[in-house]
Amino acid sequence: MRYIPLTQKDLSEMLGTIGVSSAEDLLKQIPDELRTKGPVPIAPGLSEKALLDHLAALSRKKPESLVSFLGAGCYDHFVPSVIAPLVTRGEFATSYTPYQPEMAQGTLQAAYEFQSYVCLLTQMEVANSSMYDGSTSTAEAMLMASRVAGKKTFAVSGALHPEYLEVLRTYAKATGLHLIEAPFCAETGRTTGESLAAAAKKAGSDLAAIFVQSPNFLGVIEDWRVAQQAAKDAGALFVAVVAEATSLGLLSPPGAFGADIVCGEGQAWGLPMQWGGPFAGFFACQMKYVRQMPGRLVGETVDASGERGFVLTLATREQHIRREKATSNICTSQQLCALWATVWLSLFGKQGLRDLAAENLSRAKHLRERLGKLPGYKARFTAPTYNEFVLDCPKPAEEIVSLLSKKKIVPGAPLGRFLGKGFEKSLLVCATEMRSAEELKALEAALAEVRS
Amino acid sequence: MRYIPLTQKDLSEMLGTIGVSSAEDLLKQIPDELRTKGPVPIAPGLSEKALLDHLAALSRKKPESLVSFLGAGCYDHFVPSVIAPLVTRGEFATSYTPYQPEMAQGTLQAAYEFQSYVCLLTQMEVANSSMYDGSTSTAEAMLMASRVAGKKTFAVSGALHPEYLEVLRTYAKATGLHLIEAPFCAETGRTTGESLAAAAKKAGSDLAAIFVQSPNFLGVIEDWRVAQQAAKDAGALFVAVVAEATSLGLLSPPGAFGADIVCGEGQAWGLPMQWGGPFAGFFACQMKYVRQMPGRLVGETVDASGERGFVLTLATREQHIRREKATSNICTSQQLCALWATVWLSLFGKQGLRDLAAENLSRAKHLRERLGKLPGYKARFTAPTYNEFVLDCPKPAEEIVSLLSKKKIVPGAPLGRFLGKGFEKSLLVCATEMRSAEELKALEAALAEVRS
Amino acid sequence: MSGGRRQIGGPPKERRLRIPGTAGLALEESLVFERGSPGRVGYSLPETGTVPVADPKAAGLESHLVRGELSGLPELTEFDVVRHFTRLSTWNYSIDAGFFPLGSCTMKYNPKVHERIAQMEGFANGHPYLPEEFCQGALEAMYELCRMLAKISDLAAATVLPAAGAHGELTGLLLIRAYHEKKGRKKKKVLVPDSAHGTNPASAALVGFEVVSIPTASKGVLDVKDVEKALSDDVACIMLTNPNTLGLFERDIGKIAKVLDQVDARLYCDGANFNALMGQASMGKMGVDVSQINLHKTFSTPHGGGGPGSGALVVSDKLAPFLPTPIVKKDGGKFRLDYSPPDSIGRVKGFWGNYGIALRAYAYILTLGAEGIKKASETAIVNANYLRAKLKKTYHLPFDQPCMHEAVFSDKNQKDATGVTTLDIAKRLIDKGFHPPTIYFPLVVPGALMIEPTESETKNAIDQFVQALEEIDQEARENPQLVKDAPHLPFRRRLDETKAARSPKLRWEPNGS
Amino acid sequence: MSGGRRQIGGPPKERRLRIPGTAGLALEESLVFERGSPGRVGYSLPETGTVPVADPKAAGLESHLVRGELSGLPELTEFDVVRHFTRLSTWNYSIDAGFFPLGSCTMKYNPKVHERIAQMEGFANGHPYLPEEFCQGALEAMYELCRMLAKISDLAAATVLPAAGAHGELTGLLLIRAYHEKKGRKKKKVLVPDSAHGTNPASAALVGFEVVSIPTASKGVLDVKDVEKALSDDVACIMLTNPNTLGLFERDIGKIAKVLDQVDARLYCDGANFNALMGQASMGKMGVDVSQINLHKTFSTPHGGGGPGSGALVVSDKLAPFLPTPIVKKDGGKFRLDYSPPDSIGRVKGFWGNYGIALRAYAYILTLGAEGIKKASETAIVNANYLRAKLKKTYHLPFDQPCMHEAVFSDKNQKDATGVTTLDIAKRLIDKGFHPPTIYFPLVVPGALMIEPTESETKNAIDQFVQALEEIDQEARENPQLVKDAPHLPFRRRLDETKAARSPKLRWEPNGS
Ligand SMILES: Cc1ncc(COP(=O)(O)O)c(C=O)c1O
Ligand SMILES: Cc1ncc(COP(=O)(O)O)c(C=O)c1O
Repeated sequence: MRYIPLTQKDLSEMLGTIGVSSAEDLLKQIPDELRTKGPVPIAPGLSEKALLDHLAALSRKKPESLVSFLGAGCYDHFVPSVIAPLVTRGEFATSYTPYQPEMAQGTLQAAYEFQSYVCLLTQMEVANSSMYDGSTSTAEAMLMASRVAGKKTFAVSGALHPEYLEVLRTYAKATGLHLIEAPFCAETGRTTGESLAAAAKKAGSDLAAIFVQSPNFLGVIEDWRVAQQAAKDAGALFVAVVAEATSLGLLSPPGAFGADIVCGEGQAWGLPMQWGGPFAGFFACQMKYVRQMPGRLVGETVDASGERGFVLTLATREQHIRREKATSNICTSQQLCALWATVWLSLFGKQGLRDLAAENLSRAKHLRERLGKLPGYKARFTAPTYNEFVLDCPKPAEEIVSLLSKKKIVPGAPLGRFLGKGFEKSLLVCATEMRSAEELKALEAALAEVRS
Repeated sequence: MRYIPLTQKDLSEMLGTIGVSSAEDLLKQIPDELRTKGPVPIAPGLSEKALLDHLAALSRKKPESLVSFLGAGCYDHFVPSVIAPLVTRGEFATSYTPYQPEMAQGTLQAAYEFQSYVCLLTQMEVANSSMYDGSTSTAEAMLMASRVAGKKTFAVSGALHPEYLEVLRTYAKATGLHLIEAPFCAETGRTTGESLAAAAKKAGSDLAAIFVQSPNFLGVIEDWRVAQQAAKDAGALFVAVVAEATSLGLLSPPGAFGADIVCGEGQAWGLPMQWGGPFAGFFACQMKYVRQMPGRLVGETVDASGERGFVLTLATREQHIRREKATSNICTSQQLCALWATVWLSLFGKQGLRDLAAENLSRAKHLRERLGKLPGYKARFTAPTYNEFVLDCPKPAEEIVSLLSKKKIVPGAPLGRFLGKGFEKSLLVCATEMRSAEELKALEAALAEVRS
Repeated sequence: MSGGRRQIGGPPKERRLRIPGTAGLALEESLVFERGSPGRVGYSLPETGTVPVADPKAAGLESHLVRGELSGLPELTEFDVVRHFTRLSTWNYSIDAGFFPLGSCTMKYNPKVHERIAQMEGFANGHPYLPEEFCQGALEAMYELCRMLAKISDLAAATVLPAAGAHGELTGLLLIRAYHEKKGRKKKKVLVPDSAHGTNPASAALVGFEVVSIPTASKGVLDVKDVEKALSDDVACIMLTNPNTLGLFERDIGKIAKVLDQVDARLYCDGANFNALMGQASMGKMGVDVSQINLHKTFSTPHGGGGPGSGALVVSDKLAPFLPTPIVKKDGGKFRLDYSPPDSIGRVKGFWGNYGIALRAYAYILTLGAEGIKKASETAIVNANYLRAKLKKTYHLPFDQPCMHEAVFSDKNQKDATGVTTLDIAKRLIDKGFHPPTIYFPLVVPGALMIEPTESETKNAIDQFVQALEEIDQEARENPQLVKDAPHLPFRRRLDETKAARSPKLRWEPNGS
Repeated sequence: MSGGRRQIGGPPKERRLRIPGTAGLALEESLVFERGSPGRVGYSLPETGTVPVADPKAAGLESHLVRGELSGLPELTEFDVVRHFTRLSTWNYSIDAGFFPLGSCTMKYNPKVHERIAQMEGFANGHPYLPEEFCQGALEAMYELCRMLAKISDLAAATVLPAAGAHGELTGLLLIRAYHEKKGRKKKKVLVPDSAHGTNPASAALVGFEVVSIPTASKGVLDVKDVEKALSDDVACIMLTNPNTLGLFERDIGKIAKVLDQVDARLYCDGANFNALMGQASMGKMGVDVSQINLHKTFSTPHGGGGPGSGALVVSDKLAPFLPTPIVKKDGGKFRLDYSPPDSIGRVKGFWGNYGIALRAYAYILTLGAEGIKKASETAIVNANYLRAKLKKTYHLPFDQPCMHEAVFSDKNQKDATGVTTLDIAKRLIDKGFHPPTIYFPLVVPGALMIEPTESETKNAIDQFVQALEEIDQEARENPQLVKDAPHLPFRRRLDETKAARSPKLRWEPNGS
């Protein structure tokens, strides 16, 4: 076995030192009736070539030539080739959580940089060094808001990503919290002040926070000011959710509207889609709540020689110190993904983030206008969008998807599964900077063709 | 431009320090009539995505599903995935020739290990740290043998790789040396003692060395003892050429037969085929000739604290010290390829090299027997082979190749181009450990099918 | 053999083995925000200009929603970025560089081939909402991995959706809660041994359970009697780590399961230490109902300096109906995702979990195969016991008996005699070129040094490590200040953690620092 | 800003910029042959056993040709290999880690995307004897690269077959010889300026030419009169480096070409320094007949610690008919290789040259494009002149005039005053965290320090480097021994090169060491 070094000679020397005559002797610690008798019922090991052949065959089942307009929380952005060789360096990839800071300054400084990027982009005071993903980050925001407010009910925009909503429900159920949905406006696609106020009213004095996502699941850019006002009016915390993080390059940050917590998904910052994970959840809040935050925090300090250095800090919030009184159970998080995003953000920087976001907004707007003009098709909502939008089709969206699959085009996500009745003919169509003018045209033509 | 850091602000500060008012001022060093006026007549720069799309399109013109039985000096061996991430580490890939040994111990120790591997595998006393490739290494062997022997004529087996022979001819012509070819035996495919003796006789007293390659270009394993004897009888040096370096895992090393110089190609030690380069030429000889060697040598020494360390040494042979009196003009060589081979050799080690060579010999032998039994086909030579062999076909080999191309099978290299008359119907067929039993059968079936 | 002349404190006179730590050159590097210059670029956008650039305001966006300048963000070339992160990386120690015996973390070799697989186009660029026909390869890998995890643990089913061990714990507890609720019960208590990892009580509390602590008995394992004592109708489950954090097999686990059964309490097994069990012991026979298996430990996915991981769950048939969505199924040769099994606890994470991590674990299991799985756990156990047998001559071993995959020592011998503590010993190990073990955990051993060599390490590496610890013991006796002031060699000396916590500076500020 | 407290010798009192070099932890590592243990494996063979394993003797092989045990070779796991080479790598300095101003070496940024391209299946696994239909993509890249190199240099044709600069020189000289032979002449002499790189005379001698040295005139460039003086009918060519190794443009090159023409001697231009010319000056207008362009310098392919490189040649129409085989051609949209053009000098290397390197250069040129090419050379020149202007306040600049891509200083100021030499300065730069410049070359400047920043470096990096050299000057005056004993920080101190040469130990021996 090419990963295991023990040789016969080593083994007998080592057993001698231990003072047993066989490895089997050591396994006597396990009561006999609990032992696995005989071989594990899986196949024999593969050579590396057989392994690669097998996995390449699986990989090829997704045709490389697919042109996909899927977004919906997982975005196809350009991933500069320079990132992988840096992030996969053994120094980063094969180190542990930085418990020994003197041996992990690389991970620590990079995490501090990630925290700083999140703060700068959300315009918040403090951010942690990563969460599992956008959905669980939002769930942790709910738990934290409940702790901070001492209340248990939440008014949540109905235009949150449906999977985030599902995770919120799972966590809420487990922890005895309550969710009240504030439906989005059927015409604009935005979550209106009235809708939020109505939900807040239902919650009454137990309202802990209001959750709004922008761009929301329909691709629509919400008005943070409305959310801010609704929270203020209801005396609740304002939690802003960002599932498409590149939008922050062009859209006003929630921190500018008094958000108490900003949580979300950093996948759009250059992480490959990888069938949905691993991604880099992020979590930011106002400094006054720092001791209620979940997740790992890296802080600046000095070493014994007075040099700047970084350490994990405020650990008294965490499970390994506080056990059942911890603010969260998170231990292993998504550090390497956060590093990936940090490298990506460093490449794009001030101007690149702006340009990229402008390009996304422009392509989707262009496509939305073109498709909206096709006979039988209609852009469903009127509010401005970022890089995706809802398109109503002349046929069930699932049918359109399977018709276009033959051309290796995936026109978007059919919304029936997510939003139910009334959305069976709707597609959520996303056009990032990756979709070329040619591909936009191909989609247009294919949709026109399948109309009849 | 994402590779160039100069900004407008930096530029004006820097020009101020220099004391000129524009970059154009600095270019006045170049006489105006020699300046490039206007833009360079090439296309504008590409975005990274456009670049990758273009090159991926070119790459895909070679179908991934091709099953190739080509060898002939460039072998399809399994390349463990672990090598690339190690060798492409910036520390190795983006450093220079180790002129400052205190900053390059990694490169130097690895080169020393490569030298040691070459010595162990060829059973020679000393080896250098790499040559451009097998063909130029063989040419350098000729130049060195001429210096050592003080003579100018060479008896060279006709079964040397034809491209090595071509390079020898180019270098010989330039340096006033003479080559006499010793034809291989039409029946066995070996270069016989008689043939070598006859060539040596033609050379007379000016004979500097005898060159024999094993396995030779026909895939046939030569008898080193015969070459040794022929050299001894003629009072010439014995230069052994190895173009398929994995064969040394199973075949007796030329050093065991008194070779004076062993040169060859290390590509088979796990280097990807890359359309023929970059590869890792190697060069070994007896210690008494060390000061006549071409190329870079790494030696052991100690540092100011007495610790073991490595340096480039015996530089007095080299161009940067000796200029026109140098033993060779080589400066930049193929260090990173040698490192690649060193990692590969370390993975395979003692047992792996043996097993791999046995597997190669067995597969080719099996295939040779099977194909030789097909009606109309015949294994051309009788002597034992390593991982390739010559197959005579019922039709012109070029025609067979183009017929099988449609099935994405490349049955081997048509020999007419290399060996001329009498070989129009011959294919050089190679089966390494990479060709599965299924692929061997597919070739057999395809050849049977195109017979008629 | 010559001996590390450049180590601070000098090498001992008769050093038998060469210890890796020595002095070298390091390179300083500023924060990324302190680099760069206005106007530099490190990116390129594809095909700009092919679509008219929309003015966001003209696109209907209210002006207060359009962002102003992105102040504070750096402007760098690609090369700036390469050099920055290359330098940062060199300040890290890693498994690739050396021995990393963090107890309970299973820092084994992370095969490089897995990174190549994860970068294959069909895995790196797959979108989870693609039509099922394009997902067949990706789903097959997930399905097969779940199947094999269930086989290896000898349980009924598996999921790879949880993102890490703690997330697996949380999910497992939700399964148990759902199980009881299905039976119309609302149990409130979870039993947790005092040697448990902090995530166990934290996860239990997070989902609203009350944590009841159970003491470790004198032999270092749980006594079924102590469990019986704590048992009541209100107990939903126990969270038992096996092998426990002392590296010992919980011998009574079978009995404990039976006792729990009396009140229909379930057995949660923290499987973070599954590396010691795989191929050797059956969770099914132990009576385990659910266990999270940290794929980033036992199944070799790189830890990444703190994730991503994957806290796969294996479950008994009692709990299988409650598994989170989506669930991968195979129907007549086709793979599909079931998004709404009737009794599921629902969704615990977006999309398909940390798919890329599960994929690496799948490749690892395929490579090891039936024999490799057994050989890995057996070797891990031999290595730990060898280390235990050698080191106990110098360091105090509170539970002196054969261990599984790790052994827990303490600083008792040194502290009493020299004042040198576990922390000092850990820091001094850095100078010797080793990553320190897990320290001060488990809490039941004061000044704990929890050492897990894993099967990846050679006898020689263990010998070197033991020797380094012996040297430190010697140094503590001869020159304790040398040890207390450690580390001396790395890029940064001992860091002031108190200062960091007292006046937290958690981000770079455009006009600060 | 705080200042590298851990630097030996300490930082100067008022350090303006932080210098990167500081002390850190390094890890020792034995030779690969000293690792391992019998029975360990690091490999796996595909599908063993599917074909009967042949006994070589039964296969007809004489027993004296069957090898015995491969003694001395190590036995390692994959992990052993990873750790070994990871550690070795950490002992290297590299461009990725820091400033690497080796003069004449053009250590610019090596874009990582090129490595990804080289690993694309259709490039990594292409066999040079594949039927032409499968080679179209690979040949297109080669064809286009040759076309663009010719365009950029403003010459008629190009080849990418030579493996490195020196190999390009050799090939270029063969073209010149063939040109003369075609005219029935056997010219014997090659003129080579005394500032030329060692490969120039070595290449000339290798192919049997007699080298005639020409002095550098007082302005640091060649004087056409000195060329005229050396000229005779027997002169085959001159080998002129432009810009020359002093970093100066050979202003008389046009005139020299004309003078040479009188005896039909050709102009070989050593194009190793083409980074300064591309997009700025025309080799065609200079009258160049052939020039090797080191793709591993100007066109950013990684130097790899000593290759592989590629010594592409660009040639005038006079020499184009003699280019080595094979020659890539385009016929009606199809690409093919011409293996036997009538006047070719023949083959100089196996297969298609260092194809993988040419491929990277192709990608680089596509990325830079017309504007990028010009911008790169211009920036390289600005950077060099900025460095020159700043550093000449402290270091002696023998030729005080604007330079092209590099500037050559000497140790005159320091040596006279303090005894500190160029070698000491170079070694002390290591402590400061920089790779030293090229030293003691060109030979025309005693104690030369030849500094080439390239366009990749920032103003800030140059400022740091200049400051480091200023600090060394200061140190030389205050504490010369500190400089003479340098380097203090790296993994290995100053190495004994004399010992290495006097009793050469060039390999590990199974029973030695
Ligand atoms: C025993 C034990 N349980 C649980 C965990 C938590 O796992 P994770 O860090 O993946 O959340 C750990 C990891 O440190 C552990 O060692
Ligand atoms: C001026 C000059 N000419 C020629 C060469 C030789 O190039 P190579 O090292 O690629 O053989 C070099 C490289 O060092 C050089 O600087």
